[in-house]
This record gives sequence, C-alpha cells and structure tokens, in this order.
Amino acid sequence: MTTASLHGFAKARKIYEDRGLRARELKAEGKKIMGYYCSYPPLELITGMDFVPFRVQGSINEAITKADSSIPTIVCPIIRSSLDMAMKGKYDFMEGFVTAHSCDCQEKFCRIWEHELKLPFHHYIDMPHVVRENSFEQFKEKLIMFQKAMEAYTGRALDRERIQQEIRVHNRQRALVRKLYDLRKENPPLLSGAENLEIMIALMCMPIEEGSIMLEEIIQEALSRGNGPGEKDTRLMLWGSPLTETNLIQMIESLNAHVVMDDICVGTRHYWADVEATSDPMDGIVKRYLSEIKCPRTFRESSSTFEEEMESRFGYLKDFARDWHVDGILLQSVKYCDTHGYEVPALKAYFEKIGLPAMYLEHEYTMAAEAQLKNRVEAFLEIIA
Amino acid sequence: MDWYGGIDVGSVTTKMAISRGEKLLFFYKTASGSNFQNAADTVFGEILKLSNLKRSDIASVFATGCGSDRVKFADSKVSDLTCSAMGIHQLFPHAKTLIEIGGQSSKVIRINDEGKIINFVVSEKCASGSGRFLQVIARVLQVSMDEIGPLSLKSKNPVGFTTSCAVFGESEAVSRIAEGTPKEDIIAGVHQALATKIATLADRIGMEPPCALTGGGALDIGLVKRIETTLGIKLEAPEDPQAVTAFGAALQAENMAKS
Amino acid sequence: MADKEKTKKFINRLKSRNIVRPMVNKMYAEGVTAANEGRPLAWSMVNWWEGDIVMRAMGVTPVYPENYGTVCASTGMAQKYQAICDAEGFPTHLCGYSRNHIGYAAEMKKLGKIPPDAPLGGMAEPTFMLGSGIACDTRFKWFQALRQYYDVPVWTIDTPSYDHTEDIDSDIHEHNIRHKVKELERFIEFLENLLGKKIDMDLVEDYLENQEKVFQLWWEINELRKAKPCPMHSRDFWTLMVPGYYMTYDKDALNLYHQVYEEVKARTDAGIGAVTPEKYRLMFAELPPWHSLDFFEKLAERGWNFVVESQGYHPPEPMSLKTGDSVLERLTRWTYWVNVGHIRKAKEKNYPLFGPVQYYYNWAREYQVDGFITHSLLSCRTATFWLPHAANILKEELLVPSMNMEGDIVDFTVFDPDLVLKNAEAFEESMDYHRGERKRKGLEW
Amino acid sequence: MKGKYFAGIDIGSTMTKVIIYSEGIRGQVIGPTGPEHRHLANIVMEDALAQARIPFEAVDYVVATGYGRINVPFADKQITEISCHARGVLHFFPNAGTVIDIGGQDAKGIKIANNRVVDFVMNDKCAAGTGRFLEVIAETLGVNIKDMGPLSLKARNKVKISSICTIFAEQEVVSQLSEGIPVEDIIAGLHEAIAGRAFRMASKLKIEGDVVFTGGVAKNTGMVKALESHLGRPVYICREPLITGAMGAALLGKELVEKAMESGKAIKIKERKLTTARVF
Ligand SMILES: Nc1ncnc2c1ncn2[C@@H]1O[C@H](COP(=O)(O)OP(=O)(O)O)[C@@H](O)[C@H]1O
Ligand SMILES: Nc1ncnc2c1ncn2[C@@H]1O[C@H](COP(=O)(O)OP(=O)(O)O)[C@@H](O)[C@H]1O
Ligand code: SF4
Ligand code: SF4
Ligand code: SF4
Repeated sequence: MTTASLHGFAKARKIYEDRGLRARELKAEGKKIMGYYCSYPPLELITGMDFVPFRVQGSINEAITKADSSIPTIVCPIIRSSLDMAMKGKYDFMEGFVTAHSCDCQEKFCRIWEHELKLPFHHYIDMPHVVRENSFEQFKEKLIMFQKAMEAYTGRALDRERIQQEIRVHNRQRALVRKLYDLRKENPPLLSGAENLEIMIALMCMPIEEGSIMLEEIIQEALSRGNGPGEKDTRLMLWGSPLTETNLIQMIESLNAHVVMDDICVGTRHYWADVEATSDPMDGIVKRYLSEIKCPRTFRESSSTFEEEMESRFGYLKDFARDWHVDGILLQSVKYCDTHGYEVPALKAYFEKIGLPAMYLEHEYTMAAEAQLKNRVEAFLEIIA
Repeated sequence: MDWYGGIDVGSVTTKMAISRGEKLLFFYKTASGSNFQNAADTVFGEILKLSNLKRSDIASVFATGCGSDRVKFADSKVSDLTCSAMGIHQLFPHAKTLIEIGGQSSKVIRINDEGKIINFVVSEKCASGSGRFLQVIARVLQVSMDEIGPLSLKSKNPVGFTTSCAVFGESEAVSRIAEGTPKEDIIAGVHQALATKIATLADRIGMEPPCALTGGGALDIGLVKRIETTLGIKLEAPEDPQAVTAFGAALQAENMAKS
Repeated sequence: MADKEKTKKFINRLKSRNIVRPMVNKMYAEGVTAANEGRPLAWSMVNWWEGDIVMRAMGVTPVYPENYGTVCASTGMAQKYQAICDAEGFPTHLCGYSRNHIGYAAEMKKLGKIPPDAPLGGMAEPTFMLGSGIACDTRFKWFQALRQYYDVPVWTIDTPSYDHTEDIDSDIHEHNIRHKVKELERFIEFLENLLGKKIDMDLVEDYLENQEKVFQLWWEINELRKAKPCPMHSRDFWTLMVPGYYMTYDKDALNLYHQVYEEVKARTDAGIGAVTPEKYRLMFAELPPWHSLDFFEKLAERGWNFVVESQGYHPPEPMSLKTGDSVLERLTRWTYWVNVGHIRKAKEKNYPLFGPVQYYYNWAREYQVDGFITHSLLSCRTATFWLPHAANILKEELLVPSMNMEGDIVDFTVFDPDLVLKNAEAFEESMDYHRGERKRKGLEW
Repeated sequence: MKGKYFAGIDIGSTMTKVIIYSEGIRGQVIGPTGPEHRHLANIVMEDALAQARIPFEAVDYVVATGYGRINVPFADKQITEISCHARGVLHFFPNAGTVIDIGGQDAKGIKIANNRVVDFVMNDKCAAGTGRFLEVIAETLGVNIKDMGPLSLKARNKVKISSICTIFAEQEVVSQLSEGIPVEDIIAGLHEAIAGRAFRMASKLKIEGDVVFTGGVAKNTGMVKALESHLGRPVYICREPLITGAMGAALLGKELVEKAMESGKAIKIKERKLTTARVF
C-alpha cells in the first residue's frame, strides 16, 4: 500500500507505524534521503540541497542484538537502538547521515555509525556548548563546512535565495505545529497527547511541504470531529529525553490524565522557534539552532544569581504550564542520559518553588517495565489530585 | 600410570572425567548439592569403581569450576574457560565457537585450530542469563529437567516474559498457569528469553560457525532449538555435553605431565 | 581499599614516586589555606592545562573535584558522598566523580564547614567554578547543577570536539585554534572582572615555559617504557601523572620528573623491568579502579606488566609550535594537541587512520602490547564508549586480543577481582595464540 | 459518619488483606495471595464481613489497592498502594514523615508532609532486596519465615552475602551451611544486606520525621534492628504492619464519601455482589 491515498490523521498513523514507508517510496522515485539525528542538524540546509530529511530514531520494540558488539550497554539506549536498527539494515534507504554534537553520546556514536555503515555521505557538525559571540562565529563556520561538504558531494551549489526560501518553508511548518499544539489548550483537549506524538514522529519522516499539508488536514479534522479525547481530571506536561513510541503517553492517558504539553525534542523543542530573517540567512539559522532551541545540552552563562539563572533556564516551562493549564509535570528520561539527568534536581526545585507538582520517572527503554511505570504515574496522579 | 583425571565442580553438577592418550574414557557426574567437597569425593569414588581403576593408577587430577577450591585431592587448579576450549577441541577439532550454558552463567568462547582461546564473553551475574532460570521454572511447573526440552518443542505460542528476573519469572509463570496457559508455552518463553541473551553474547564476540554447545543447557533440546533459530545456525553438541570441561581439565593434567 | 590484606609485592615500584604524595597533599592544603586567607579558590574541571595556567597567573588556587573523586574512592569515603548525592535526587547512573563531589558539596553546605572527616583536609567553598567542554557533557552539567548549593559564578571554557581526521595543517585546525584562543580571552576577561585585576602575561609565559619542559620530560619517561622489559608499571604512571596533570606551572613538578627520568633511564639501561619476568605486556584503557589498585599485584604475579594506559592522562607529544604564536595560542595548541597529536603521528608513520581510537592503535604498535585490558565503567560513558570499538579494531588490525573487566572509578562493589583473575588465565591463552598469529602475519612483535 | 462502613482490600503479591472500618476496625483478615488464592479475593472479603457481622450491602464504599487492585471486580475505586500506605500509616502514627515499606515484590519509600504524600521511590526490577528474597532463603534454610527475626538476633558473626542475586544468594547460603556456619549468622547477614539496600533507596527521599516501617517484612524483628542501625534511629512499627495498605484504602474511601456528601455530589458505587476476581 502506498501513502498517496492517505490524508490527515490516517496518514500520520500509517507513517508512524512504518517510519521508512514514505522514505522508501520517495527513494524509488529517485529522491535522495538524508538521515539526521536529534534536533540540531539544520534542516533548512538539508532540504536546500534537495535531500529529504529523515529523522533516525530507535525503537523500543526491537531487541538490541547487533549494536552491543560496537558500543557498551551503559550508554543512552535510544542511541544503542538506533545504531542497532541501522546495522540491521532498517535504514538502508538513506544516502547520507548527519549528526551534530548535541550530546556526547551522539558525538561518539556517529563515528561508529560511519565505521560500521559507510554510507556515501556522512557528516558530523561540531557545535559549541556555550552561547557567546565567538560561539556563534564558530558554529557558523561549522555550518558552512557542512554546506560545503554537501555541495562537494552533490556538485550543486546552495545559494542565499534558496536558503531563504527553505527558511520560509520550515517556518511555515513550525507555525502549523504551534497551531496544532493550540488545540490542546482546550479542555478537554481536541487532540490526545499520543495522537500528537504520532503526528510529530510522522512529520519527521516525510518531506516538509507534504508534512505541512498533512498538518493542515489534521487540524481541520480535529476541529470538526466529534470524538476527541474526553474529560479527565489531570492535565500533564511531559519533559525530557525523546520518545520514539507513543506507549508511555498512551499509558498515562489510559489513566485519568491528558498529556497536553511537552518539552521533548520530538515535540516543542524541535518546532517551537522560528528562524529569524537575517541579511545573511545563515546568521538566522546559527542563532536559532545554537540559542533558540531550549535543550539542557546547552550551557548558558550563569554569572547572575542562581534564582535568576533558573528563571532564564526554565522560565519557558512556566509559561507553557500556564498557557496549557497544566496541573503537573512528569520529568522523564531514559537511563544513562547525562544531559537530562543532571537537570532533574534543579527542575524539581524550580517547580516546587512555583507550586507545580513534578515527578521524575527514569526508564530503561523497554516495554517490559510498563506495569511498574504505570503504578508510579498513578501514584503521582493521586499526589496531584 | 598414564591415566589422568579432570574434575569440574559446577554450581549444579560435579563432573569427573578420566583420560588416557588424550581420549575421554570415563565420565561420571553427580549433583553438586550443598557440599562441594562431598560431591567431589563422591564422583572420584564412583568413577574409580566405574573404570575399575585404583587411585594410584591416576597420575594426576586437575580441578576446575566454581568449587575447585574444595577439591582436596586435586594436584592443580585451572580455569574452566581454558578447560572447556581444550575439551571441545579434542572432541570437535573443527569447532570455532563454543557456547556453554551452565548453572551459573553462559559463556561464548572463540577457539582456534589448536584449541586455544581467541576470545570469550561471560554473561552478567544474574540468574536470568543462566540455566538456573530454567530449573526455577521447571520446579514451579512441576516438570523434570528431562521433560522440558521435548515439551517446549510442542509450543505454538511462546509466552513473552515481562520480567527479566528469574525470581519474578517464577511468579509470572505461576500466574500464567493459573490463567490456563499451557506449560509448553511458558517453557518455550523462557527458552526464548535465554536464547536471546545468548545470541547477544555470541554477537558481541563475533561468533563463527561451526559452533559447539556444551554444559547442562545442551541437554535441553528445547533450548538448543531456540538458540539455533535465533542465531540461524546449527549447533553441535557432544554426546555428553557436561563432560567437556572436566575432560579439558584431564587433558591439561596430561599435558602438564608430558611437558 | 577493598584489598587491605598484606600481600607480597610483585610490581617493582619506582622510588622517585614517593615524592608525589607530599605534592598532592600540598595541592589540597593550598586550596584550604587560600580560602582561609581570603584568596580566590576555584573548583575546576581538568581542562588540560589552559585554564590552570591562566588561573594560577591570576593568583587563583584551583582544586580539582575529579581528582578528589579518586582520593575519596581510594580512602573509602566516596560511598558516603555518593549516597548523599542520591538522596539529593540525582540519578544514580551519573558520573561517579560527580556524585562523590555533589554529595561532598551538599554535606559541606549542610554543616556550614568542611566536613571534619573529609580526606586530605577537604576542599573549601569556591569563589567560582570552572567547567570544561572537553571530554564529556558531565563536566559542565555537573557544575551547573552545583550552583544549587554554592551560588557562585560558573564559567565553562568550551572546546571544539575535534574532527577525527583533523590535521595540524588544515584550515579547520587553525580555525578551531582561533576559537579556542577567543575562549581563553573571554575567560581572562571573566577573571579580570571577577577579581578586579589585570592578568600578567609574562607570568603566564613563565608558567607555560615550565609546562613545556614538564611535558618534554614526562613524555620522554613514557617513551622509555617501550623498552622490553618495560621499566615502569601503570601503577607508577597513575601516581606520577598527578603533577603533570595539575601542577605543570610548578618548578617542583619539573624536579620530580627529572628524578623519575633518571631512575627509569637507569632501569632501562640495566634491563630491569617493573615486573619480572615480563611474560605479557598490556595496555590499559581507560580510567583505573582507584579503589582496588593493589589488584594489579595479583596480575603482576602472573607476569603481566602494564606498559601503557589512560590516554587522557598522558602529556602531549612534543610538537613544533608555529612561529609568531602568541602565548595564548601556544597554550591552547598544547591543549588541543592532546587530541589531534596522534593523528599526525599516524600519518607520519603511515599507519591507517582510525579516528577516535587512533591512540590505542598507535600505542599497541609502538609499545608492542600482547593484550588490551578494557575497564568498562558503570558511571562514565566517555571513558567506556570507545572500548568495544577499540577492541574490535585492535583485534582485526593488529591481532591484539582484549579482555574487559567491569567496574567503576568510584563504586567498588561492581568490581569482581576474583572473576577477573579467573578469566585472566583464559586470556593468557588468547594472548599466546595471537602472538603466534601476529608472527604468522608478519607483524613486528 | 455514624453507622457507615468502609472496606479496604489490599491484594499484594504475597498476601491479601481486608479491613472493614467504621469508627474503628470492625473486621480484619489477612490471607495468602498465592497463585491458587488470587481469585479468592471475594472469600477474604466474606471472612472480613463475617467478622464485622454485616452483609456486603451495608458497606458504603470499597477501595482496592496493591498489585492486584485492578482485579477486584467489586471495588468502587482503585488507589495505588503508595497513597494507601501513607494514609494508613498516618492513622496509626500522625507524626510519620517517612514510610519504608518492604513487601513481597518490591521495596518502597514514601515521604509525607502535611498529611500528604509528597514523594516516593521504589525498587522493583530485581527480587534481591524484597520479601521474596527472604522467603526463598527461608525455604532453603528450612526455617519458618516467622522465626527468621528471632533467630537472627542470636547471631554472633553475621556473614557477608556477596551475591546480589536471590538465586545465587540461595546457593551461597547452602554452601555456607555446609561449611558449618550457624543459621543465625547467615540470616543476620541477609538482613544486613536487604536493610542496606532499603536504607540507600529511602535515603533518596531525605529521611525526615518519624520513620515507620511497614509491609510483611516489618514483622521480622531482625530486619527492624538492621534497618534501625542503618538509620541510626528507631523505627515505628504498627502492631500489624501488613494492614496499613488496606487500612489506608478504607480510610481514603471514607474521605471520598465524606467529601462527596459535603459537596452534595453523588458518588458512584458498584453493585454489591462478591464476584470472583479475575486472575492476574
Ligand atoms: N537433563 C537435563 N535436561 C535439560 N537441561 C538440563 C539437564 N540437566 C541439566 N540441565 C541444565 O543445565 C544446567 C546446569 O548445567 P551444568 O553444566 O551442570 O552447570 P554447572 O557447571 O554450573 O554445574 C541446569 O541449570 C539446567 O538448565
Ligand atoms: N510473620 C512474618 N514474619 C516475618 N516476615 C513475614 C511474616 N509474614 C510475612 N512476612 C514477609 O512479608 C512478605 C510479604 O509482605 P507483604 O507486605 O504482604 O507483601 P505484598 O504486599 O507484596 O503481598 C513476605 O515475602 C515475607 O518475607
Ligand atoms: S536521550 Fe540523552 S543521551 Fe540520548 S541522545 Fe538524547 S541527550 Fe543524548
Ligand atoms: S569523563 Fe567520565 S569520569 Fe570524567 S567527568 Fe566525564 S563522566 Fe566523569
Ligand atoms: S534480577 Fe532476579 S535473577 Fe537477576 S540478579 Fe536480580 S534476583 Fe537475580
């Protein structure tokens, strides 16, 4: 079956269920697929070179069998799973793969990926950890390197106008995503958290403009359908490491709660910020990716007081919570993620200060633990009630 | 006086082999039970009876396995990994990989043309990666170890275990029985869980066929078949898969005497 | 720590290593004194010298919580501090050093003073904290998290994660150096604002000159270890690395390495090894089990000599600096060279390139090792990440086998010496086998 | 709320507990959960009703908790054991700040402030450190689980249990026995190991206020002592530490009904029929 006849929710569902489906179709049509990891490789440059970006993810349903011979088991399980799936040929439609230095695990795993898979094109984008004037310059230089590498590979040049045009295309999708998120400000929300995640994941596995059309269809459907998610007592926001499946949210929503907002990189982190129009479009891209994406991987200077620092690091979460009428925050992370792990006590303290209940849930990226996780979430909901 | 002994005191079974001219001539095993020393004395006594040999006929005895410290009569202690490799090489000179499933751990060993170890991995310290898991389940299902293999082969729908702990696996099995799940499906589920763990070990080390299987786990046809399908290769098990390590110890005793 | 019983010693330790102990004590005592006298004290991540020298020149005394982690691990205090860190709500899989230090900091905060039972007199409350972008995310997230207890400024000197084929002549290398120089300039600005005084660049240069001499000597010492038998065991390396890591500005460090050099040279000339007989030459990756170092005696008993180890602790290879470089450029080139030096080395020697695991490859050949011992750590992803990959490469390319031992830098309960010893015997067989294979394939050793 | 009856039923992995409450405990039954008993929740309930001398129809509200809570068809509401334990503990010890609960399948810590749960931790993946661990070993040692505590108090040199795995620890214990090490020293060593784990886990909550130890394992005096020595302070134990969960369930049911009555809202209850529970 092809995706051509599918629209809206149904299309998102189909692609969510078979992530490579659209990519394989496109490849058969002669398009080039560029895999990327995380939310940091600038998609504007990738689509500008006529690649279809495809977000590589792990799968909680696949037992890891191959990757353990190349990377240890005490690292991020999502990364282990991603490499494992690649080694088993699940991503064989990709022509290239690009990663950025979002976290150390990514910096390291991409080199192993390169060694093990040897795709025709491979690029790693070095990225500063801090946000200072000279880091912007540094990052810009690295993005230009990335652009040049793609140009050398394809033999085609990417000009300013094209980048500007791509920025508009991506910003349009970002605006649509924000509109989609608005649907969950309602009570009851017009969209479940699980549906939302399904759509986000599907979006990252298909061409941008096609995704925007799908988003428009979905927004229409959601506004007109009568059978959205019903009333529930608690509205939760989810923070943390990426989710590659909807199972966690589904489990939460099988209880008396909605997930109405998120701060994860297959959600708001990926889509929230626009690229500003700048005379050199690369400057806008540099700024967005280095400083506008709110992810704990970035160190923001902290010569102010700790209180002020917390506000500048986490203030946006307070705004999210207010606008989406959130009753509690679920901080979740896969085990072995340092980036998110160090953040937990400070976040808990911050939410305590602003009077929002928060709980930390650490999981091992396996379906097997669901019953225990559910018990914890239930207890948390009782604490909120 | 050119008889040599090897004794392998395992967590579950104590085995003894007698060799001569690098051939496995006699083998005897008994449950290790709670007293390794007694078990060792018993196998030694029994194997002498079996072979019609006197103690003084045995030039030397090498001990191996987790209880080797307790073997008073041993002339030397050797590593069980080395013994297993040596033993299997003598029996199956063509084997390049050895999978050993014992009571306390599972091991995968890569061996060269001379029976020397090229590389090895051992499962982590959790009963869910060893043959003990099967014993625990067999006990709650009230089937004997001899029965579980054939039973497992009958299964059409192996149960997927939601826990990775052997102890909780036990209670999970109990619930399944109460639900009316057939025993064979439960056993096949445990076999599959173990086979997956072993496949990961094998992969980590870069397994190469032909591959031999030893240890008590090799007696379990259900487990053998699951590992075979998971790895996609045929496994060869010697007639007495538990004898291999003890035989390897005897071979080492022979070698030592010769050198 | 786990191993207190008096065992016979099989490693022939260097006499000159005894000079180090008082130096380490001095380092910690200085920190406490500085704080007592109201002079600036920094809690600093290992920054591969660039920040250290700048801080010293500004009159700041740095103390190093990572090193304190090893101290607490070897004195047995780490367990207590880690438990406190867990109680503070930090996940248990985080870096053992950081858990130790966060626990320590929380305890100090609670008591309002240095905990009386703190090893080596403890670390006093800092004026600021210096994080680093080198090596792992932990090393800036950790200090960021610590602001919860000590609301002092945190600065992070960032570093490019070097390109794994980066050559010293390439544009990107020069670009990265320029970026790093800017990072240092910004750090100096930060210090000048914080401390209200100007930096004395002549002093920086003096320190740098001392450092360059330290590097040279310390590097030569390690070169001597290529001799067969190897005259200096990893245990001595781990003791001796402290001054070369934390005190390169100091004349005492230079004196130390002079004496060590003499001793090692004398041994080499006389053909004396650190382990006799030297049956196997081993390479150790990466961070050692600080709590159970005596364990290496048991391996030495079997004739295992550890001849090279812990890349991150080694001094950079000598390099020819660019003429016309400013002091800061020189400084930063050294720091950066630690990462990229081995790539240049491989190119010079016509070795194949293996990116992130190049140094293991180079060393395995140069030190002619028989085996590669990987120490996979429960709590440090950075030092563990490359181990399986490196082991695969060494085995495929150089026919050097490896054995993994599970453990941790701080938590000794995950380390099982008996199991390692049991497997050691089997590993010897593997090493013997590969020796033959290497010969057959025409490798040098 | 005179004359009103509230039932709490706690189906644990090992034990099923029922409380009938009406201005005091009117019925209290503890029965094994065991595989064959799992669908007998209704029978335990019947026993409790008989004790209270009321028909099931007289019960105003039934709350189920524990691992098997979803499998109680006649319960009006399910609440997690975390909330129920905390509520039950507060009933007996109003000053409780921290609860350490070690049951058959898991160990947990609950932190209470202002009469509410504010945080909790639990460990559950591995049987090491749970009541199940003790049961397995008791069986191996041929000692009744009830005697473990008193026996361990006689220990002179508690042994060190090196294996963290229940199954391997069992083997370790067997070989220690065969070496002639006294049973009490072995048991004391086990208690030490489990108490250490529980203490480290509970420390995550920053232990404050009175510490109450609940769950079946709290019946074991040896464990109580071992835990106290880790905590460096006494712990409080209910006369019947098994029932705090069921007690809390009954009380939470009572509060729900009271609240509904205050606000004039109707409260949904199930038909009062003691159907057999589905197994789980
Ligand atoms: N007759 C049998 N049929 C099937 N499996 C068996 C049989 N005997 C032993 N096993 C399996 O072998 C395991 C013990 O293997 P063994 O090699 O004796 O261990 P060890 O060397 O640790 O004593 C048991 O845990 C069980 O799973
Ligand atoms: N009388 C007793 N003495 C000592 N320990 C006991 C006693 N009764 C039960 N236990 C312990 O309590 C555990 C069961 O505790 P419980 O809180 O009922 O668990 P669950 O809620 O999972 O059923 C058993 O595993 C056993 O270790
Ligand atoms: S979950 Fe954490 S460790 Fe994994 S890729 Fe994301 S930031 Fe990195
Ligand atoms: S490299 Fe490892 S030990 Fe060092 S700070 Fe990072 S995580 Fe900790
Ligand atoms: S999970 Fe179970 S089988 Fe594994 S170590 Fe723990 S108790 Fe043992």
